[in-house]
Amino acid sequence: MKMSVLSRLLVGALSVLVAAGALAQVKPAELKVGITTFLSGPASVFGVPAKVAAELYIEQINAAGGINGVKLVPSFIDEGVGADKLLSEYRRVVQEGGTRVMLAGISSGNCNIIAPVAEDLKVLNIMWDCGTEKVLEDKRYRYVTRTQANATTEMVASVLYLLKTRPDMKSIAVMNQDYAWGRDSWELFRNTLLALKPDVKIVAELFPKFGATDYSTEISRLQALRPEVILSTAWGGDLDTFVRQAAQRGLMKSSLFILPLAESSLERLGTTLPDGVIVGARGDHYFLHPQQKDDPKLKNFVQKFRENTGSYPIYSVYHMVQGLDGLVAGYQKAIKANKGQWPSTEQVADAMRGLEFRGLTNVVKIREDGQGLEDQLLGLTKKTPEYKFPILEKIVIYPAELITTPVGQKSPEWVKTIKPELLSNPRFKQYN
Amino acid sequence: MSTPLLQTTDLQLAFGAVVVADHINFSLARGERLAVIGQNGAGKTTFINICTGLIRPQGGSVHFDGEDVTRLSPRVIASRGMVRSFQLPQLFSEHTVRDCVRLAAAGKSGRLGLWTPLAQAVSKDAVDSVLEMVGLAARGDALSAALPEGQRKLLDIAMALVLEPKLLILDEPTSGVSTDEKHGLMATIMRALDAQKVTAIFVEHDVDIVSQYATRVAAWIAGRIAADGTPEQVLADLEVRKNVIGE
Amino acid sequence: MPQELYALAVLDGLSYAALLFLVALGMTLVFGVMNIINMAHGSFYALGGYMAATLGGWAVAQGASPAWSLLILPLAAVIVGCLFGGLMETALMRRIYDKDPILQLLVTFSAFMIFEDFQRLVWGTQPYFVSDIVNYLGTTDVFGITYTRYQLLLLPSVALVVFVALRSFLKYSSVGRQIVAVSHNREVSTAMGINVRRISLVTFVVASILGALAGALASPTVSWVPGIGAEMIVLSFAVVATAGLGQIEGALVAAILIGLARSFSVYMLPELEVLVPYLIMVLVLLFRPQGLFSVAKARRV
Amino acid sequence: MTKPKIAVIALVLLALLLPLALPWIKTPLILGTAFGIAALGISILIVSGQISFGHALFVCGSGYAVAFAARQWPDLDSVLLLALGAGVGALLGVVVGSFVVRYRGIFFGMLNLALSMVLFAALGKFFTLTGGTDGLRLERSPFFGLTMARDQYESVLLVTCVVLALLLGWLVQRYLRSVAGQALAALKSNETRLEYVGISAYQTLWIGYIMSAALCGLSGAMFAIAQGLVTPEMGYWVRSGEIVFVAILGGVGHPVGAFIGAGIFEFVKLFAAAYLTGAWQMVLGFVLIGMVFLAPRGVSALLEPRSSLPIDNEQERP
Repeated sequence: MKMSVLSRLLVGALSVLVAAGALAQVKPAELKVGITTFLSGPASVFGVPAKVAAELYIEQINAAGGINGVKLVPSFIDEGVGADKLLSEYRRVVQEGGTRVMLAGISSGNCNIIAPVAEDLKVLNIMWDCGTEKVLEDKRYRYVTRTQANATTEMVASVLYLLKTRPDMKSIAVMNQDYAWGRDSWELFRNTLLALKPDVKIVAELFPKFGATDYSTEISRLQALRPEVILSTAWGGDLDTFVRQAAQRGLMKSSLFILPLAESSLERLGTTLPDGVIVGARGDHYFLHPQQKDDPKLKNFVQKFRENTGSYPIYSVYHMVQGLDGLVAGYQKAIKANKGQWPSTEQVADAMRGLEFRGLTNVVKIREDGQGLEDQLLGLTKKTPEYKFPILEKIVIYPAELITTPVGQKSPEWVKTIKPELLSNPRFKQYN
Repeated sequence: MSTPLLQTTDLQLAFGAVVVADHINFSLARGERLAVIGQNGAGKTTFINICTGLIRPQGGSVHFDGEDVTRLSPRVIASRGMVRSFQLPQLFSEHTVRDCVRLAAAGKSGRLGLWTPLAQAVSKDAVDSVLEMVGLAARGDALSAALPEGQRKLLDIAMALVLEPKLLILDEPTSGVSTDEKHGLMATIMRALDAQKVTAIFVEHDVDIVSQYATRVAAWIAGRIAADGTPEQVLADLEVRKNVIGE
Repeated sequence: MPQELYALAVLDGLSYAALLFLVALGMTLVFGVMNIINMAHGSFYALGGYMAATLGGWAVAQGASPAWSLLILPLAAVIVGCLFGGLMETALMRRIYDKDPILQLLVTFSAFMIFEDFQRLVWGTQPYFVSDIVNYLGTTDVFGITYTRYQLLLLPSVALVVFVALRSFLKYSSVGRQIVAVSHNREVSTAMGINVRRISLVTFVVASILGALAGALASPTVSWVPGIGAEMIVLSFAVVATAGLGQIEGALVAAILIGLARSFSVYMLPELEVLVPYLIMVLVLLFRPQGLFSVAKARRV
Repeated sequence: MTKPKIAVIALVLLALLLPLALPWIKTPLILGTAFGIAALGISILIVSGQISFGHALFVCGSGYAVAFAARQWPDLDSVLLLALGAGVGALLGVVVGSFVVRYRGIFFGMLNLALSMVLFAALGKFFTLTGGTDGLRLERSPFFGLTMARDQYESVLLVTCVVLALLLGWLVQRYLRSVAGQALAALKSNETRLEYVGISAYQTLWIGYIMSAALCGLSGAMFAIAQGLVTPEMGYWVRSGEIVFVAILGGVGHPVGAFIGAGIFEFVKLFAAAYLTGAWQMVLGFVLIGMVFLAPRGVSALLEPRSSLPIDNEQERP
């Protein structure tokens, strides 16, 4: 009995797959796009705005005729339900809906988990926001690409900006969230920093648990240690809480803070953040982007987004738009290569490699390993009368190709080989 | 019959100021039917609890069948053959009458089989004969919680009998039973005891019952044995008449 | 670790313990009187914080001075306690007092699940944070370390005041005495003509208010995010269990114990910080299952 | 044929045939079955009147053991991994049980909860060993000696889980009817008397505890190999609560109850995830409250009212 059932199951399942495979060639009525994003949990501070952005921008794309007349139809999956529940949801959307394209996701942990599954399901998966460099360095994928930078690019840029602001810094303490991003980003940051400035003393490495709500003890300890610089790659509620408690207790007066993800908290934190804090944007996204701020595409979208949500776009919003632009560009490239015929998933996946496209800010290039090259933007907070929250001054934009691990190398090792000459590279322009 | 079946030496126990066991020296020979009389709080049940290992005495010792059982748990003592029934029937309220007895029977072997169903794990005859003795054979499939008090008492006793004890201690077997039922109940119990030739101690208030069924009577007053002897002697004893029977 | 750091660890530990104590107090009260561990108690903590943030935000929008927060925070707690606590008691709890403990736990667990989503539906998923009161009260330096007066002074003193108030309420007020009576024996109290229904309601509402108060007090220093209650419930479990169920003084000591242990571990072995409360709970339950300050027996046999 | 038997057959057919129509549902079905097996374990304890809000400890512990093993020896057969899971669960049960079964009621529940939270916190903390809160991934291992594609693998795993569920359900039923099992039920109604008839309450409960731990361990292994992932979340107290939830929902009267409960649980979750996002907990909450008041003995009790025992009953104490 068991075997017969088994074989029946296989037949059924296979037939479904075959059918799906056949469909891919014909130009479909619509292109289903599955999007994983945090709709619940702490990370929904990125996820919810990104969802709004996706809806707005897909509307805009469809209004312009979609991809060769094929309209995009998004379906959203909540990343907040926990990795295991997320996986079965992901499978459901792909297998049930015959969805051919997925945008996943925000959490590095989730990307690490989803990438092999996507390869397994033979579905094009665009990692639109997660930062972990490991996923594409540890394994070569055909169906998985990333339309933005990875942790290495972001951390190297952060170190460079820090050393530009404080060339002779002596000591640093770190306070990151206790999970993959917090640990890995610190490893990259530390290796880079020590490569460029071996004499820096690391006085404390604190990893309070993800979603911790009370940092007063950590703050007391940091005040007692008096590090010259305090790094935190935390984000969302955790970052807000830490920054607020730190500001309330004057820690931000005694130490220079470098917060590579704080662009996403600027507006929420309002005036809590003092002047002169180093803030990163996980990319070159900023509504006052020194090169692009007058570009209509950026201007219009920022305005549209503000009309809808009442707040300025944050990096997850830019990343979502960038992911969708990358998707569209990939399909158009594949269609051209396919002599105007609708491409198969495989053709699109291959077309994504070597693709050059532009989101709302600078052009992004996708390498043959699927990794996107995205410039990095950092600056110092400055309160101004025009805005209710600090804006960035002394902005520097770092070209991605100079600060990204070459194809085939592993980041934690590569960053150790960075030479101090990089600091004085003429292509790192500062804008005021 | 050299060694006494049950022997307590200088048992002492006090809850704060209240002395419940006042240097009790007591021994019981095989085959006796001892009735324990005494007012509530005189220490009768405490004496039972000490003997069966539920309470540890502050001083003195309990020997059963020649062995010291003072520090042993109720479970071990029961397996040695000193078994009790309870004033308030202690049943497995979610089990049927027959299953209650079966569980007790299974307890006798002491082994916790994981495979054989309870029904097959114990001897059917043993269970049936005990149910027969106490006259519950007809109610075998009833839920124990559903029985009337009299029958609950009987079941409680049946669960003790099926362990084939050497000594059975019955704590007020007739309490909570209407007067006209009492004699029938005792008759049933005694028949069962005779059938198994069990030595027995029973706590009892009813003088008629005591004089009718006991071969020996011990009267408890304030934690000590005030009188001990044949029913005639003890029930004639003045102190007993005054403090226990209350005349 | 240098001498003054001990002092610092103590200060950090106390302000944390203060909140822990308030939550645990409510839970232990409910258990003392109704013999039920309320799994949804953490939800009152969460709701209290949200309510406080909402009211606070509104007040700030009205241009009210931050000082008003001193009124708004307890107000939020009372609203939450009466509204949700009252609702839960009348709709659920009073129907399960005679039920099997397993079912009681299950019902409160269901209530917890419902509250979890309720928060998300009402307050969304974005962090809430209204901290004007903290800045308003300013800071104090201890050994060159800056502390906010809010955490250094306000939180612990509120906790103490509440403790003393509750103690004397139970001792001297007639309702308080009735609560104590019911906690000793439901049946007898009923026989004595105490309206047990009413007392249960009062107790539960008071307990809910305490939980909510802790949330309200925490909200100015913490970004309020969904799921914040699930964490708190286990921590207050740890406190209540360590102290011994129904032990009010015990809860105070246990909260301080756990608060200090936690802050010291941040200085000495940061890796153990999250583990500490549970380790303490396990050790205590293992060697003194009835808790440090309770005389009850662990099992009935 | 009794109603529960019909229910069993219905469930089995549902689990095996549904995927033919909806291939994506295999994973939910596997997870549901795994959940049911964990609930089956919990229901053993509920029979003894005890409730554990920490049994996710065994699910999680075994899950990680399986993950470690699979990462160490990538070609270790999934069958062995499942066995390993059950074994580790049982082993943990022996150790933890040896002291936990001394406690009753709320103490039993809380001690379990505390221990599970220790494991949960530790797994999240020791990043280098456990991968922290992101957990550990494990590659798909061979099954019955064959390396399979995902789809085939899922099918085989599903069938295996269903067969195991049937087998275990039968074994548990057999156990509960045995002396040890009946003693377990007696322990609930009158522990004193149990001791007085010469049966050790400690042993009785310990045996039950080890069984429940082993079942939870097996389900942990199923979760792990079905998802290719283990996270500390598996050991969070809310998960323990969900297992109890499923057990009570389905009812402990008949083993099929655990799986009915799991079925309802997974269905509501899928349904809610698809149609009223972010409110599935709320739905489940109301479902359970409804159950407690309308059918406190669970769904399976509705199938055969006489056989199963009421959960709430007056207890007798000396």
